Amino acid sequence: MTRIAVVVFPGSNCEYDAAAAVEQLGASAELVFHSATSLGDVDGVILPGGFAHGDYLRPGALARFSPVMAAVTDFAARGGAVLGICNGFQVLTEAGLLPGALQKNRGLTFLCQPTTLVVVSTRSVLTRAASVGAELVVPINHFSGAYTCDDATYDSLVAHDQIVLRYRDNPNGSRDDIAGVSNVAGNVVGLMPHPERAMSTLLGSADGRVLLESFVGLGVAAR
Amino acid sequence: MLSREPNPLELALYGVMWSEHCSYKSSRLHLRRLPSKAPHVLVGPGEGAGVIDAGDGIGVAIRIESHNHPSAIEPYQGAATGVGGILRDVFSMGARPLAVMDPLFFGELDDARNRWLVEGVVSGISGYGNSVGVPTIGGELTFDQCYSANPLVNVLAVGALPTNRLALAVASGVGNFAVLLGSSTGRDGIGGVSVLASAGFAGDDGAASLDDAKRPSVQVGDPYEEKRLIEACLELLDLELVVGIQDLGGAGLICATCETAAKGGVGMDVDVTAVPQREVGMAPFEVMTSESQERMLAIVTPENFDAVKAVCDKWEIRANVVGHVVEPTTMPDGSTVGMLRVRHGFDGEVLAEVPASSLADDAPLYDRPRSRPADLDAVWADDPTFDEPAGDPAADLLGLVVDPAWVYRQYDSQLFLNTVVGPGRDAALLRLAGPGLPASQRGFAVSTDSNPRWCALDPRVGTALTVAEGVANLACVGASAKAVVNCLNFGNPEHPEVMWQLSESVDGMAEACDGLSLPVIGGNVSLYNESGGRDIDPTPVVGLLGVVESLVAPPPGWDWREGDTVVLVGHREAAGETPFPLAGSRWATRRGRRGGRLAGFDASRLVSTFDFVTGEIAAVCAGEPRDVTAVHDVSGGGLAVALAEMAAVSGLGVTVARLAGLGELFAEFPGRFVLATSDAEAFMGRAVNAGVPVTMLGAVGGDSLHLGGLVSVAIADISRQRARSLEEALELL
Amino acid sequence: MNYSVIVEVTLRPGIADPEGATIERALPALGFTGVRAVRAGKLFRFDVEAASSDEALANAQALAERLLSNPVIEDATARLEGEVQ
Amino acid sequence: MNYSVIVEVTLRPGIADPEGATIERALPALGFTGVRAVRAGKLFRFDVEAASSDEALANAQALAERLLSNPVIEDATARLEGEVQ
Ligand SMILES: Nc1ncnc2c1ncn2[C@@H]1O[C@H](COP(=O)(O)OP(=O)(O)O)[C@@H](O)[C@H]1O
Ligand SMILES: [Mg+2]
Repeated sequence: MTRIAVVVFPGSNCEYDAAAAVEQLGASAELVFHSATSLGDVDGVILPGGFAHGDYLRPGALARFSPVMAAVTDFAARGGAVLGICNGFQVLTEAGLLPGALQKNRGLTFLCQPTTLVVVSTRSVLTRAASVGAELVVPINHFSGAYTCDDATYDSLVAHDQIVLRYRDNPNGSRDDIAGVSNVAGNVVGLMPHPERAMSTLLGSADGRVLLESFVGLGVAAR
Repeated sequence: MLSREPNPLELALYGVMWSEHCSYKSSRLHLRRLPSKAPHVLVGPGEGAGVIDAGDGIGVAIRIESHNHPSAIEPYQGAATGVGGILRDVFSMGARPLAVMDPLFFGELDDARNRWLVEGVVSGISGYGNSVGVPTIGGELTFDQCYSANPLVNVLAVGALPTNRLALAVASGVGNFAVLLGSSTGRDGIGGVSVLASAGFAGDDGAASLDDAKRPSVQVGDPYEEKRLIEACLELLDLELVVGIQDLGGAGLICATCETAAKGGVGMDVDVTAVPQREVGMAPFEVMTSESQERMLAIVTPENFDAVKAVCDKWEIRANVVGHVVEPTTMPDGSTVGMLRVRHGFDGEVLAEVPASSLADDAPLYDRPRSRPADLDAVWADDPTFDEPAGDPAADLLGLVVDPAWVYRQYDSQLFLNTVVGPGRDAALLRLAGPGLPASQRGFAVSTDSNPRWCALDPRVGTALTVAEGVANLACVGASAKAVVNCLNFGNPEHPEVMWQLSESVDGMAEACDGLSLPVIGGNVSLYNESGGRDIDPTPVVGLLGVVESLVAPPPGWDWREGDTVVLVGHREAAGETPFPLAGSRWATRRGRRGGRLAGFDASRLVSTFDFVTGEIAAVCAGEPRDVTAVHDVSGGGLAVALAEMAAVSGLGVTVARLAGLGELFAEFPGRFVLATSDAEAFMGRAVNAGVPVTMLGAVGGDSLHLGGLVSVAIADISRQRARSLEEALELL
Repeated sequence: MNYSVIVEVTLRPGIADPEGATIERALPALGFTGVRAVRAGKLFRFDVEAASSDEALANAQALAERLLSNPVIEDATARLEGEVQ
Repeated sequence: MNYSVIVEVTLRPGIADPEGATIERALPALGFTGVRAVRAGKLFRFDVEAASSDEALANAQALAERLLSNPVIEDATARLEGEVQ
């Protein structure tokens, strides 16, 4: 059975949701507290949404210094599948595991609403099972979700096919409508929308399934 | 009470504990008339939160509170700390907070200060609620001149617990420790409750001087601390490491210690020097009454203290022994009294010594004079139902459609994967699930409602109708109402008219709750709400909690489909009878007409309609095949607005052939529902069988709304107006 | 004339500063010792057109107090950085 | 010795500043004219224990760059305010 570690920083709040989504897909999920120095024997890691360390200073700025992040960095370097959702994406950029930064939304308000995502690349652990051009309805839930980077970084993102998902209607002022990016190898992915909130029609959408199915299934096999 | 003169510290402690805010001295007499019993009530009024048995071994805790006065001065922090406070009430019962709601009331938006208040309050709720990790799933948004400079910021929280984790705020066991958990104590909100919530906003002497006087009372919230405090407290309760637990709210440590001691019938020694202090040189009075946020008091046996400390260390929460539970003192007459002693060091000087119960329970009880407003008959006589000209109903309709999405988009409404129906509909509906709860297929629904326009005309009937409106909202998501909480926002209780309003309102709530078989399991009273020297309109806010027994499919929404038949369940205006009353409607208020008489409250008529609609929708939730495709209750703005909202959401119009007149379009009183069905004959049959009035309104189709020759308007216009009106008024577009 | 102005907004003494306190608590784990009393605030930089530096400063101070801060919990001070073209 | 330090964090040139832009847009309605190029940043004030003022400043600058700012989008500068007791 695929084993996924879900990292819990103090102030994380989507850890149970991420774990439930993973378990719904037949994988097992283990909560790993931020003070841990090892992830254990797992096939993938999720940094869930929330407000690690209260988002004080900047989202992710304090969390990236947590002891567990050394293990995450190491796991990523060995090609392990790492997914940062929302606050987890912010942590990954602060930690330098993904390029760019996330700034406050264009309208300077928090936004919780459904968005339509367009799959841009399937060269990532999150999108392998999806098809390019597919539209997925997945909610966002963030204040600092506007993806930002300098021109050189942007050119390199495009050159290496690292833009994974775009918004169809840009809600937050993200550069080039970017909703999610990967590292060059495609094993580390961050996105602002919450696929774990789009796992069943009872809650409004099941379009997040294809993303998390990629992550717990194919992504790991490809390692 | 003391057989001697109290010293200055003792006097000051009484002053705070016996303030209006802490002791309910003006309202207690009246609140007793509310029914509070039912077999499923596990905890009624008086504890941190009321709790009902929702089935499957799960209790649901609910509580509502106001944070009006702090929000008027610092809207962001005032609202934020309101959320923090209400959450502590809920998790102090052992419940994991699962949802927040925020009924909000502001002055008109043509005033820049009111716009500033709206933006500040909404971002405060968003900033705290999202970060603390509890979804905000609904609320209310009302604008009226009477709230200018005195906004009402009420916050409701719901939590759930395995019924065997129920915790109570009681100190027992001589030798046990009182452990202060959470933030250090600063000079935040010293005397806040007495200064802020027990005095009005004078108005004329200018906002600036008033702000100056109240400056020290502002508290700053720390949602990150609260998040860790929630996790730590729930873990302590799961591990059965605490005897009792209480939040620190109004009047801070003094309130928490004397209340837990009084409930346990014990004494308590409190050492002010043991309280971690954020500022230097704090006086004992300041330490005891500070309202620094994010603190809890746990009663712990000495053997368990190390284990408590370990849990708190994990969550990086302070835990300090600040009190000892002691034997009650034997008095000269042989009776025993639990004494609260404030000391400088546990073995040091006694700074204050008073019976705990006298502080907690013996506050004076006022029966303040009441009088029916002298102008009420004149107000009633000025009824728009009979003489207000029709004008342009289509333009009126467009003026009445507002989507508060700008507000609720700023709130995380989905956390915990429970939200089946979020903000923007009639009631919120959530799965009854959460970390640590037994598995269940049930759902719970919550609605908050208020109608100051009705209550200004008739606080008794207005309040009764408000309760009914809440039940109607729950029916739209298939939930049966189980319990009521209320927040009574009124003006200055020293004005006899205000006390009359309060008393009438309580009677109306009691009548409605009796008639609809609902217990009131908690409440809060906010008095001295005045704007420019004028009392606010009576604003009782009613929170309704309901349960759906089987939630496997989402209930129908507002969106109907091409070819559906639109039906009205509930009464139509009969030809030749008195027209539906427009008094107190949003339509009349927009025209500056604030007089007239309301429709009466008729419980028996309502019950059958509510039961029928609830049953229809609950069947959909349970996954049974049904022909009902959409549902919405008729509320603010009347039938015209209900139809317009459904048309806007669907992008499809409807043509209603006959309507009696303006009353049928815009009158507001609960007990009417618009439904859409794909099988009109079957639906009508079921309604007739249930003995519920029902009529067909028309067929879905086209891109306009045509209402009985009175209104003809394009859906695109309705949608644009709905989407824009709030942001336009806030000058954000 | 155009003047460049800086406005500093800080929490008033005695007002709790959760952000500053959280940063301070995190520092030892990052290897920073001997840092205390961390307070977080806001900074604004802008250009003001005015007839004199005094007028520019007065305008900036008014702006700082009316829009950029809430005097109930924050202090705001404007200072001139220099002239700009 | 204890030194009081101020760290200013500002967005790097070329990085969009929605907060500054929003403030600038709101100004005319509030009667402030002639204000331009508004940029929003952050300010931190803290005390550093160090053997000398140079050491204090160096420590503060390191803290500013490693933690208080994100070099991808922000610049940070520390300056000494004075000695404290
Ligand atoms: N302040 C608010 N916060 C969150 N949601 C709100 C707020 N105000 C209104 N809403 C949501 O908007 C919808 C419409 O509110 P309202 O018109 O009061 O409903 P109703 O007439 O059915 O009682 C509801 O779902 C409500 O929860
Ligand atoms: Mg409704």
